Amino acid sequence: MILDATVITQTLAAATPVLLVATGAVFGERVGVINIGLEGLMVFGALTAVVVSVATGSPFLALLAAAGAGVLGAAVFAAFAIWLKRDQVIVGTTINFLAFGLTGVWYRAYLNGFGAGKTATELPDLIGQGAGGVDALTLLAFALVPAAHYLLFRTRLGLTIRATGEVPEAASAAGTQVNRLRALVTLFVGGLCGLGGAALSIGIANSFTEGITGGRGFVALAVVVFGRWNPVGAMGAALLFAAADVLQFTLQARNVWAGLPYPVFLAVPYVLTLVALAVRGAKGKSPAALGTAFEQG
Amino acid sequence: MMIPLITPRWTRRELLSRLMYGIAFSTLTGSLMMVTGCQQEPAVSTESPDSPAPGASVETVNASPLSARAFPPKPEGVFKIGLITPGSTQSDTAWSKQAYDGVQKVVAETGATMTPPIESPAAAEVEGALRNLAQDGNQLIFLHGSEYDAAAAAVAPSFPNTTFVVTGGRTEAPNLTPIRFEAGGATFLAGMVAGTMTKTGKIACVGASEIPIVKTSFENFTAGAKAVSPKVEVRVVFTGDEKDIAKAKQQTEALLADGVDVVQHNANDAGRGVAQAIEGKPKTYFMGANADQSDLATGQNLGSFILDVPNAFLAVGKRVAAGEGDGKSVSAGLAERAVYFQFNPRFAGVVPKFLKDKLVAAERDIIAGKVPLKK
Amino acid sequence: MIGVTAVVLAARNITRRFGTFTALDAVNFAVGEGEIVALLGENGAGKSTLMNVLSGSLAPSDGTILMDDKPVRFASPLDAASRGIGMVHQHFLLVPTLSVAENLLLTASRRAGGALSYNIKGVLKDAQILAGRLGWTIPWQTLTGDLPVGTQQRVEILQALRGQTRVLIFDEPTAVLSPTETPELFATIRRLSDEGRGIVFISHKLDEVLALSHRVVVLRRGKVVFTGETRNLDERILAEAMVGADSDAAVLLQAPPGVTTTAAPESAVAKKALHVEAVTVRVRGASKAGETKSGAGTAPLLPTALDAVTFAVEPGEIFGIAGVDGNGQEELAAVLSGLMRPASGTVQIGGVAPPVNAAAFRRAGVAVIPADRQARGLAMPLTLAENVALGVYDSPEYRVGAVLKWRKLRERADALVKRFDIRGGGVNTSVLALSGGNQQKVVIARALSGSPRVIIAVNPTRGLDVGAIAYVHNALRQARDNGAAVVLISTELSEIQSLSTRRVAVLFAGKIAGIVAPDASRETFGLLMGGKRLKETTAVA
Amino acid sequence: MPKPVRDALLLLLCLAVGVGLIAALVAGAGASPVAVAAALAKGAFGSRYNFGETLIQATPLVLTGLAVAVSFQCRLFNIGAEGQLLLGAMAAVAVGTSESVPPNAKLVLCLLAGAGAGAAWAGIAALLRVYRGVQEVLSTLLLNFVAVQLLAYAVRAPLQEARHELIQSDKIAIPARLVLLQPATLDLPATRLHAGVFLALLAALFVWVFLRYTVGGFALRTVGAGAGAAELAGIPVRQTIVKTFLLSGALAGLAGAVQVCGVTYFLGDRYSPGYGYTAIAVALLAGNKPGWIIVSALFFGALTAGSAGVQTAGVSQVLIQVMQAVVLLAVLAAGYLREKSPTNTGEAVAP
Repeated sequence: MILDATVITQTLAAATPVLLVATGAVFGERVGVINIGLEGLMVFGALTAVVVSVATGSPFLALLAAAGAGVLGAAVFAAFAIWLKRDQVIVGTTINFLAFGLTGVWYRAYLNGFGAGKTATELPDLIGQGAGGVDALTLLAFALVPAAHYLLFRTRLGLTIRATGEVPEAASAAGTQVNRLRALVTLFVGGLCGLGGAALSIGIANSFTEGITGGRGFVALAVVVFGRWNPVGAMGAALLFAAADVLQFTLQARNVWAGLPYPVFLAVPYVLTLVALAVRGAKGKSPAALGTAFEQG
Repeated sequence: MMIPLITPRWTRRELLSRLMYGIAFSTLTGSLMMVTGCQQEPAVSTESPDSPAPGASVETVNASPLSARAFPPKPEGVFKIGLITPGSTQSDTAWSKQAYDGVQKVVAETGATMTPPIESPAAAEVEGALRNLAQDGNQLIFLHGSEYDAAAAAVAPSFPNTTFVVTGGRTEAPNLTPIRFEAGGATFLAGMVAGTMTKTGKIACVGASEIPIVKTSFENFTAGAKAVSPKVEVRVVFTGDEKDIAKAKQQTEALLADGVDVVQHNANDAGRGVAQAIEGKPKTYFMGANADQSDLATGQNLGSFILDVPNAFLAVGKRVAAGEGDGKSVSAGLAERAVYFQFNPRFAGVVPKFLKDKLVAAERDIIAGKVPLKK
Repeated sequence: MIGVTAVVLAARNITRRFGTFTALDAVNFAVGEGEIVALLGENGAGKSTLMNVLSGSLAPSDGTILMDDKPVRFASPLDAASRGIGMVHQHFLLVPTLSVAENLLLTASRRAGGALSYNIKGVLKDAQILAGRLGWTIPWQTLTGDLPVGTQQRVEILQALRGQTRVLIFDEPTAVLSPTETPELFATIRRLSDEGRGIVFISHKLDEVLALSHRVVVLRRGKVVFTGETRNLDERILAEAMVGADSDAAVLLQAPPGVTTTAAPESAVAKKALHVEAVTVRVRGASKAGETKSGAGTAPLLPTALDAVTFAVEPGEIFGIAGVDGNGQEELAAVLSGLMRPASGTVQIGGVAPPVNAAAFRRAGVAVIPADRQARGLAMPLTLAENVALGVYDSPEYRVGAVLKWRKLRERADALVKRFDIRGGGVNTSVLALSGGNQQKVVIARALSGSPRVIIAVNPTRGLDVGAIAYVHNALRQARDNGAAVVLISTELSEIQSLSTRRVAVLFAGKIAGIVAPDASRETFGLLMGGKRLKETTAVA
Repeated sequence: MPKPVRDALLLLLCLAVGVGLIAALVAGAGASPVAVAAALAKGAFGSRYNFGETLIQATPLVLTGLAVAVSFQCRLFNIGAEGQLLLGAMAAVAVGTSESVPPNAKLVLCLLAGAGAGAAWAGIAALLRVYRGVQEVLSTLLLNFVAVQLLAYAVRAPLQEARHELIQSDKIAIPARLVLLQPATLDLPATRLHAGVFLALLAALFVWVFLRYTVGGFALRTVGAGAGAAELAGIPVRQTIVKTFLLSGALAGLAGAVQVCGVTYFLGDRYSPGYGYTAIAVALLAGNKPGWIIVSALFFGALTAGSAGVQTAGVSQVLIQVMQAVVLLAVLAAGYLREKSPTNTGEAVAP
C-alpha cells in the first residue's frame, strides 16, 4: 500500500518549507515583487534557527530568530530592488550569492568556535511522534493558508495588495504608499522564508549543512506560478510537489522500479513542475506590474 | 519584467571597447608568451593507467626534462602537510572530518604543520589547487577520495619530492601512494549484525551519491546479512545529495514505514538525517559509517563500521616523514585493524553475546580469506 | 457665478516647476458650489498639472490652495479626497482584474474600517444609492476590465464621489466616449452640479465647453490667459484665447484648408496607391494583435473589430478616418501596417497585395506613424541612428550580407536630423533623452524619409505642443504634395477636418458609417460617430 | 568632469565601500584582511602558473558571461547558463569518447556538439516562453536542476567509464583535446592553460561584431529595447527570442565543451562550481558588453583562482561568494547613483 498515515504526514512535512515560502511569495508577487532570492533567505533562516536553538535550547526562540534573519535579508533586497529600483531578478540573484556566502563563512566560524559538538533542540511534534508526527511549523504553514486566503481576498489590505501588483497607479491614487507597502510585504515574505529555512533545519533535519535548502526556494517560485498566485492553489502545488518527492522516496524504499538510476527519481519533481507549467501555460496571468519599479508621483 | 538593462551608448562604447580590446590583447599576448613550446600533451602522461580511453594507446609517455625537475626548492626543516577533501572537514562528522583528524594525528606525532584544508573543489579546480599546495612546499598531500586519482596522477610527476596519498586511488607511482581501504570486511560484519537484529526481516542501506566505495560497502553489507539470515530483504536507496539532511530523513522514514527496522547509512553529512528518522522510533536501529557515530541516535545505535583513516594516514605520514615513501599502495583492511566493526560502547543492552561471538569468528574467517568479498 | 455662490476650492498664485521648466506660472483659479468651470487649453498648456496640484497628486512649487477661504495643504490624493476633492481620470485608475465592488472598496474612505475589515456591503450600499439617483445600472460583481468604456467611466465617477465630495474634477472625460455617451455624461455632470458640487471640466473641445460650463478658464503655456462667463462666449473667442491669435494652429482652426488644396489629377485615380477591400477582423484576432499590453480602457466591445471595411486612397490625397477611440482604429492601423492578418479581405498597395508582415508592407512603400510613440514607434533605449535605421536596415543598400553599413546608416541619420530639424542630441544620442516632440520627429523622419507611397498616420499629434503639432501637419501636407497617399486615423476631429483633402470616413463599431467631405458640419460627424445612420441595421452590443 | 570618467569613479567608490565591508567581515571572522588580500592576489597572479589558473577560470566565465549578456540584451533573463553548460559538457564527452567519430574531426565535433546541446537545452525554455508564456526565469532555473540530475545519471549509466567503477566518464580521446599552451623556458612549471582561452576571446569578438554590426544582432537589441517598435519594423519578435535563446545556450554549452576538451577531459558529478551563476555577475559587472565581459571574467576568474589561497590564509573559500555578491551590490548601487546624477535628470518635463 502506497498511501498510509506516514506517507501523509511525510508529505505534509516535506511540503512545509516550500509552502511557508510559497505562501509568502504569493503575497510578494501579488504586490508586484518577484524575488529570486527566496532560496538565500531560507538559508539565512535555517542557520540562524540552529545557532539560536543551540544557544538557548528553545526552538521557539529559534523560530523567532530565523524569521528575523529572513526579514533582515529581505531588507537588503528591498533596499536595492524597491528603494534603489534596481532590477528585481538581478537583486534576487545577488541575495542568493550573499546568503550562501555569508552563511558559509558564519557556519564555519561558528563550528570552529563555540558551536562545535553541540546539538540543536528540535522543534517538538505537537501531534504524534517521529515520522507520523506533525510539528508546530507544519501546523502553522497549513493554518496560514486559509488565513492568507482570507487576508488576500476578504480584507481591504489584501485588496490593496492585489491592486498594487496590477495597477500600482490606481493603488497609489487610492492612498497607498506603493513602495512602502511593497517593502513591508517583502519583509513579511522574508520572515516566512526564514521560517521555511527553520522548518528544514530544526523542523526536519535538526542540523545545518550548506546546501540544506536543496533548491526548495526556487521550487516555491514555481509553486506560486503553478498555484496561480493564490494561497490555496499554492498549497495544492506544494503538496503535489512534496507528494512527488515522497513518492520518490517510497518507490525507492519499496524497491519498485528498482534498476532505474536514482537521478531519474530526483529529477521527477522538477520535470513535473516544468510539464505542469507547460501544460497550464502562464500567459497573461501573472500580476500585471510584476517585477516593475514604481515611481511615486 | 520590462526593466531597461544597461543601454548601449555609441560614443562611450566606442571609446571603452577600444580600451577593452587593449586589455584583451594584452591578455592574449600574455598567454602567447607562455605558449612558445606548444605541445599536444603535457610533458608527462596524465593518464591513470586503468582508465583506457579510446586512443590511449597512441599516448606517448614523454619523459621530458620537465618531469624530472624539482620545483620549487623546498624549504628545509618545516614539514608541511596539505589535504583535499570532498566535504567540509567541520560539519561532515564522518568522511572528511576523519581525514582532518588523520592529518592532525600525523602533525602531533611528527611535528609537521598542516596547511588549512581545501574543501570540496569542483572538478576543474582540483588540479590547480593540488599544484598550488605542492608549489607552496607541502611535502605530503592527502587527497581524500578516489575522484582525485586522475588529478594526483597528472600532478605527481612534476613534483617528485612531494608525496601524494590518494584514499581509494588506483594509480601507483614513486611519489603517489594509494590507500586502499578494504572496508568490505567491516561492512560484511555490519550486515551480519543487521541481519541478526532485524525482527521484520527488512533492513536497508541509505547512501547519498552512488559512488563505488559506497556501492561496494552496501554489497558486502548485503552479503553479510544474507550470510546469517538468507531470507532477509535488503533495500538499497540513494538520496543524491549528501548535504540535504531533510531528504535523507524523509527517505529513511519511508523505509521505516515499509517495515524496515535496521538502517545502515553511508551518506556522509546526510547520515544525520537517517539517525534522526530512527531516533525515538521504538525497536528500530541505526548503524553508523566510517567513524564511530555512537553519538547519533545513541539509544538505538547498534554500532558503526569504521575506517580508521587517522591510523592509516599516520602510518603513511610517518613513513614519508622518515623518507621511506615507496609509492606502493597501502592496503588497509580487517587484518591491519584499519577497518573494523565497533559496537556502540554507550549502549550495550541489546546485542546478544552469541552475536558477538559469531562476529569474532567471522572476522577470523575473513582475514583468512575464507569469505569472498566484493572489492 | 463667482460672488453668487460661495467659493469652495481656489488656487492662488500657484506655480509648479519641473526642473527648469515652468508648467504653471502664478495661476489663479476658483470653483464655487454648484458651479461648472471649464478649464480649456491645448495639450501641454498645464491643465493636467493644475488639476494634479488641486487634487493632491503634485505639490505646488509656490502659491496656496484655499478651501472655504482657508489655506490647505494636500499631503496626497487621498488627503485631498478626504477633504472633498474627487478626480475622474482620463486614463481610468481602475484595476481591470478587480470587480466593480472591489474597485470601489479600494478607494473608499478609510473611515469605513481598518486594514483587516472588508466593508464591501457598506460601500456597495452607498454606491447603489448614488447610482440609483443618477439612473445607472451597474453590474457590481463584474470585473471592471470586462465592462464597456462608458460603464468604466461611471465606476470611476462613483469612485470619485465619496459622500461628502464637494468638488469633482473631470480630466478630458469625453475623449474616450462616443458622441451618444457624451450627452449622458453631461446630464450626470449637471445633476451633480445641481446637488451643489463644484465641477471642474477639463477639455480642449470648444463645443463641449460651451455646452456644459458656467464659466471658462483658458490656460496657455502655464498661464491663465482668459476667464469669462460662458454665456458671453463663442468658439472664435475661445479658440483665439486657447492657441493665441498669431500661432499656426489658430490659422488652421480659422481656415481649414480642406478641399481648397490641390487634389490629385483624376487620371491618377486609376492607379490607387492603397486599396482596402472588405477587410474584416474578429475580436479574437484582435487580442493577438501585438505584444503591447492593452490598458483598462480597451476592453473588447464588439464581436467584430472591423466589418467589411472598403476604401481606396489616391496618390496626393489625405484620407481622414474619424471616430471615437475603440471603434476599430487600432485594428485598422494594424492591418494597414502589415501587423495583423484580417479574417477576410485584402489590402493592396499599388495594385499588389504584399504578404502580411510589417517588413513586406514597408518594402511595398507603406510608412507608419504609429499611435503609441513610446511602445510602437521607437525602441527607446537605442540611439537616434539606430531608430531611424529600423526603417531601412534590411535594404541591400545598407548592408553587405548580414553586416550592416553603420557608417552609411549614420550619415543618413545625420542628414535626417538636419532635414527634420531634430533637436536635443546627435545621431548617437539615445532617444530616451529627447523631448516628446523631437521623439515624434524621429518617428516621422523614419516614416517619410524614403518617399513612401502610402503613409498611415495614427493620432500623429497626440500629446504634442502647439509648435510640434503644426510641424507634424506640415510634414504630412508636404508628403501629400509629393504624391503620397496618406491615411490619417485620428480622434481629433479638428485635425481630420483641417488636413483631409477630399474625403473623411467615419468608423463606428468597426464599419465605415459614412464618407463625407471634410467641411461637413460637426452635427453630421457627431451623428456618424454615434452610429446614427446605421442604427436600424446594427445591433450595438 | 566627462561622463565616462564620472561613471567610472562612481563605480570605484561603490566598490571601495564594498571592499571595506568585506575587510570588516574578514576581520570579524578573525583573520587579517591584508593577509587575505595578499593570499588572494598571490593565488591569482603570484606566478605564471597561477596566472594561468586565473585564465583557465576566466575562460568558461567569458563564455557563460557572453551567454547571459546576449540574452539580457534581448531583455530575456536566461539564468540557466549553468544547466546549458552541463549539457554542453555531456555532449562533448559523448562525442569525445565515441569511437565512431573520425579523430581529426573530433575536437571540432566536440565543440559543436557542446554548443548544440546547450542551445537545445535553452531552446526548451525558448519554446516554453514563446508558445506557453512561461517566464524564462522560472523555466531556466528548473532546467538547471534537471540538468544536474541528468549529469548524475549520465556519469552513472550511458557515459560512465568503461570499467563501470568510478562515477565519472572516460577521458576523451587525445585528438579531441584542446592544445595546451606551455612555456618554453625550462625553469618554469607547466601551466594548464589551453587554447580554449583563444576560443573565448574569439567568441567575445564574434558576439561584439554580431551585436554591433549585423542585422541579426540589431534585431536582437531592438527586440530588447522595444518589442513593439521591433514588430512594426518587421522584425519577427518571437523568432528573434528563440534565436537569442539558442545563441545564448550555444555559448554556455560551448563553455562546458571547452572545460571538457581543455581542462578536465572527463565528466564527474558536481561538474561545474557554478560558472553559470557567476556568469550573471560577470555580465552585470560588464554592463552586458562583450568587451567588458573579458575584463569582468578575468576579475571573477582571479577571485576563483585565488580562493584556494584565501583558504590557506585562514578564511573559508565561501568568502568568494560574499565577494561576488558585494561586487554585484556595488555595481547596482553605482548604477543607481549614475541615474540619479544631475545631468541625467535635467530633462524632466511636465506630465
